[in-house]
Amino acid sequence: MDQLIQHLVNTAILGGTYALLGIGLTLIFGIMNVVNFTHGALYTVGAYLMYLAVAALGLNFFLALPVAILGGLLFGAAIEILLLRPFRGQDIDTTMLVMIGAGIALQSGTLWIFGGVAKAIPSPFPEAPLQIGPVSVSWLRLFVLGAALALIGLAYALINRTKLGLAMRAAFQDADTAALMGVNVRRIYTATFAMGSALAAAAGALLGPVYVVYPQMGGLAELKAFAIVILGGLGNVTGAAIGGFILALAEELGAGYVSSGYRDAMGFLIIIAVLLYKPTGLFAKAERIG
Amino acid sequence: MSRLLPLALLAALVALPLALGPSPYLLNALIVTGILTIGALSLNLLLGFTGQLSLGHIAFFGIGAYVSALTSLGFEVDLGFGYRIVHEPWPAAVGFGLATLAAGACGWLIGRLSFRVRGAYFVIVTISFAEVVRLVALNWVELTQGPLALTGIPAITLGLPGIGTWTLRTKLQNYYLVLAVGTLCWLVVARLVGSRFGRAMRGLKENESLALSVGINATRTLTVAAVISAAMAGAAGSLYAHYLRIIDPDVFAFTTTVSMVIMVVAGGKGTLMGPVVGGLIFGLLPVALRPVMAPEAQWIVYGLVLIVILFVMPRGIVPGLADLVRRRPARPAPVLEPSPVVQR
Amino acid sequence: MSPILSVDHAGVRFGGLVAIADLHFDVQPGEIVSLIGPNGAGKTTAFNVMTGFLKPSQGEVRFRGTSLKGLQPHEITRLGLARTFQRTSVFADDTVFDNVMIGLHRQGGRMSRAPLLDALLGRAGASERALRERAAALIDWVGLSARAQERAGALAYGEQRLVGVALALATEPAMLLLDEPVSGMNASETRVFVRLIRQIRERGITVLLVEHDMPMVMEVSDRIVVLNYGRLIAEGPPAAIRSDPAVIEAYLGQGSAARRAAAEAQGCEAQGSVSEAAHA
Amino acid sequence: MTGRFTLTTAILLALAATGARADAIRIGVNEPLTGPFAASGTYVVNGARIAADEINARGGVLGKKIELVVEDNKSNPTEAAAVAEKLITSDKTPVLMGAWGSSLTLAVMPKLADYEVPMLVETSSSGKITTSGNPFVFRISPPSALEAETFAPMVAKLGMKKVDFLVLNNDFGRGAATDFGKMLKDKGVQVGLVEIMDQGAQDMSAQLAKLKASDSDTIMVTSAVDQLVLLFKQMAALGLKKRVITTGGSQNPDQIIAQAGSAADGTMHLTTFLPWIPEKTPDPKATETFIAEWKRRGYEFAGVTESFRGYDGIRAIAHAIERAGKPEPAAIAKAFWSVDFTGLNGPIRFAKSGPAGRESGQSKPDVYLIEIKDGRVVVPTL
Repeated sequence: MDQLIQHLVNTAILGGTYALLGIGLTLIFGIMNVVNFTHGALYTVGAYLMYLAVAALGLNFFLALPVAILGGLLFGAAIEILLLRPFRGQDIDTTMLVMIGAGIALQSGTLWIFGGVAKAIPSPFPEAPLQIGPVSVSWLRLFVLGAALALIGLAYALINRTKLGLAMRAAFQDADTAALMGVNVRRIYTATFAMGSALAAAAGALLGPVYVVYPQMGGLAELKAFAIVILGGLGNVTGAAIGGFILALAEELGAGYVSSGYRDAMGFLIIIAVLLYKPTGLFAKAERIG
Repeated sequence: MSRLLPLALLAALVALPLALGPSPYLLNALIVTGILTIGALSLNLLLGFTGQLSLGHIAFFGIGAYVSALTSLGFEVDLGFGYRIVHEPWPAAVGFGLATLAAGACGWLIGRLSFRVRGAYFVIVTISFAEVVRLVALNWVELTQGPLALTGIPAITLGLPGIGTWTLRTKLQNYYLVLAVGTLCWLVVARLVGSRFGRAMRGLKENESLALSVGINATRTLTVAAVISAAMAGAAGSLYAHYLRIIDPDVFAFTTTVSMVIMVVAGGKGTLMGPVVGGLIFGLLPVALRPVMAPEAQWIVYGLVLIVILFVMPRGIVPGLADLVRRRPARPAPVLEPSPVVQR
Repeated sequence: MSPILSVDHAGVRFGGLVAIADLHFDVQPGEIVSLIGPNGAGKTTAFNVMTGFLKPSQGEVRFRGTSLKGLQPHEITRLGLARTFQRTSVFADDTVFDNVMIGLHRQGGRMSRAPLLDALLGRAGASERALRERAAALIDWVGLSARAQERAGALAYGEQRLVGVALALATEPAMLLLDEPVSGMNASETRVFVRLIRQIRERGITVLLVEHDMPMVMEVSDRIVVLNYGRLIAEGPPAAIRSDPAVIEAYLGQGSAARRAAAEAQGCEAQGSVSEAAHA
Repeated sequence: MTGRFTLTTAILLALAATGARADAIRIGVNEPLTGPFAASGTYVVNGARIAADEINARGGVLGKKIELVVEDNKSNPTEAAAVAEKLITSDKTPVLMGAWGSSLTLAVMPKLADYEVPMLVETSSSGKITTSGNPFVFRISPPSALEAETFAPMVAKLGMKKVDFLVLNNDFGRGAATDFGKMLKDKGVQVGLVEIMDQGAQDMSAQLAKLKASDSDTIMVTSAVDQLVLLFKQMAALGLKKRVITTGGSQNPDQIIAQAGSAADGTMHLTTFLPWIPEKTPDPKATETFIAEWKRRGYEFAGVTESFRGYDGIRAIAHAIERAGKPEPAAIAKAFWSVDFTGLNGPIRFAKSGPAGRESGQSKPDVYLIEIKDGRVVVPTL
């Protein structure tokens, strides 16, 4: 019983970070129809920016966080303008390959600059966990969960409550019509990609201190992010958030009660099952007909 | 012209080892490139001709490698409930055949799936499939030895009754084996694309509703394409296992699928020569870069070369060069390379 | 004579929206029948139900006495019911010739039990040659011989429609459904197309078309079926439809363009000319 | 960072020097410099370079300088085999060192047999390497069975009753679980759970929650240092307080102390090198020189537990070449059997292992148990 409760608490903590990873990707996927293979690299970049800010510049932990996120934002904007804009109108495979190329270059770049040795980011939270009955949770991870939920809320508000968000949703529905209605689609795309990248960098900056920072950290994160996005339905921010928690639950229970060797398989098996049952994801909105 | 080009390339590849002289290192690079190119050829059948992007293509390759290796090494597995399977080693050539069949069977599964889920969803289903297969290979230690790797895989032996057997141990023999299998796969793709079946694939890719309305059975066509594609990838995996003589769950690495996709798209998807040209370039690029720069820089250049090619020739090298030769601007929509359909 | 196509109390709902309600009509062999109605009346939905692209929520469609219930589009085509499409009527990246070759998918291969194997072994040569000849003949028949080696997507709109018809005819149908075949065509092209429709009938193929161009519909049809808000409101020969109060009411209820279309339908007998005004 | 650029420059210089120093004796080095194992592979190469420079400063081998031809195997078995091919046939190196991970080494081995060129294996732990009948393989790192055998006498002293395992899902982790499990059962210790984690996995809380609920007194962990840091942090976060013993020799206690902080306090580690207490190593003087040079070159101290193997590997190869009397593969392969000197972690001399007639060489290094106490490495008194 205690073990089960601990698994559920772990699920909440892990799910928050998965959700954060997923929503950045789902935005770009849904609105721009770009399979963003730099998502993992941007996650890594966010973590290294956090490391630079805290360890090298000696910045305060809470001050370094927005710096890293801002860095991710600028990185994303640059990638969009330099690499995606020239390929607008090409099919999805071409832009995907461009993103793969950029991802390879970015990842090797971090390896070249920082070397392969993992870096740790010190955090201001106490080492001793919060103990409630049989369950323990680290303070840092509680903070990460809170920050992730706050960022998800912020992204949600931006999409649903602002003019920019309205334009983004319009572009998601139909880019051509949105352009006719006077939406500057080019700028929307840049904003979307920058925002998605900032969320990826935020995930990296938040998880860097929880885990360690190394050049290949984005690889597995990226695969999981894709899984979450599909689980939640393309372009569906709420769906991605829920998808993150479902994946976390499947992994926790899979590892706890089935076999830890198949922990990562759980998530993928769920995806196959879900897509066979409902080929557009669990929370997909109805697609237009015709 | 377009019919002479493949023949000229084949002649060049046949003659290449003579020109290279005794350079086993380059020959080795060519063999590995050749095996990956067969993978790219098979991927092109799905991605280029039906428009379905399988990012789990390595699953078929890996299944082929494992089936072939286990067939020729033998194994003993406890299935539970008192059932045991004991398999004595069979010749590697049989393994090659079984690998092709097993991978094809998995392709059938994925082909059925592809009728239900398309586009990005299909991409993720295939990635998931490949990951699950990798994790099974990793964790079913009794059968696959898991991460401990299958070692001592025998070389392929070709035998003809009455004439005797011939074991392919040397580089040169393996090179010609890979070249022969590759040429065969290329011919299969060319024949298919030029046939009624190939027209059905193209119809489905370009305008599915219209294709259905002229009586094309989408499920059957996509399934057959997936089966043939997977079988070829399985054959490539088998060649890989018997050439390298060791495999571990790393053969399922996602990056290998990415390499194959790069070869297909950069070379020109939906063309017959694209995967071959892309395969040669991106298979040999790392070899060329190795002596020139630091390891990390090699990868950066690899990524940048990919971006530049797509920038200059968005539809890939083969269609891009064809446009240059014809001296006319690139058209936005992809045009199929003149295939043997048109005039025989 | 038994009808070649019967729409038997078919209905389609999308969620709460009724696209077709209780549609019921027959088409006799050898007829040219038009399905008309204001925008959103459910004409294309009806086509999609007849060709298996949509499953009816009630009722059924029978073709030559066979129920089409549960059949896939390609299976319905194989029964001899072919269709064209309103917007994308060609395989844009292929040549006109290859388009028709794709259309001939089901033809000429039936003598072989393993067409795939034949293709791999290069044994399909003879049947391929036969297919080529048929493709050339079809292209010639719709009058596109000069364009055979051009990319279909690069052709003029009207010519693409002709390719669409050639594609549909390649399946050797007993009945052909044409979805707004002359929209976007100029007057002379439309005139040519009307002649083509009659020639199709002369080949023994029954024709059902959806069209907005009232003068053209009045000129070519033996019989007209009128839909509004998913319901059948009138059925009969052109002369009767022209003066049917329910039909006039339906079109007057629409915008000015539709009203003009209705007015033209009234006056076209006097003019006798074909115009292209009816695109609301 | 300087370390990286030094390495790059060195590689470029080495390449530039190719041909110009045709009289030098070349040693092929096949290591992962990119990909998941990049950090460790780079450390090993750094150690190898120190050894080569030291040997050359003393006049080289057989009167000639030695020259390392370093190639990146990209942490990928196919590449590892290709690199071996290149080193042997195109660079004509008569002897190799490599290839860090077991699957990398196993992929290289058929090439060694094909070309009859010997390789010194410096890190890989899979038992298969020395039992598959490849007479061109000479290993200085201990396979897990050997490590378990050395640890056996300490089991009773530690008072272990029931042990759970948490291991990496590769040959290294699975091999350790099997071999240590067998040894513990022989000693009458119960073996409980065997939990698996993926290479590159960052969140092990599910496995740890399960281990927390078990009734074992000790958890034996086998993984590389980065994952160990994460594990200790996550154990602390879960309030998991059991005795932890890590195995495998890739732990790097300094990095653990620096990155896991107090979470690592009380953890025990089986390691093959004691750089923190040079005076307790078999050759204190050599250890001190090596560490001094390592620091002088500006490398992170944490790297020495990985890099000493590269250092010892090259030294062993130099000994073999010296004894062979000529830089030829067959002679060197034969001479490896008579290598006998004291490395940084014990005597290096090769015992026969594997099927008769085709034995591989296996050296038996020392294994030490250390404990992290108050942020320092100590040798526990048992």
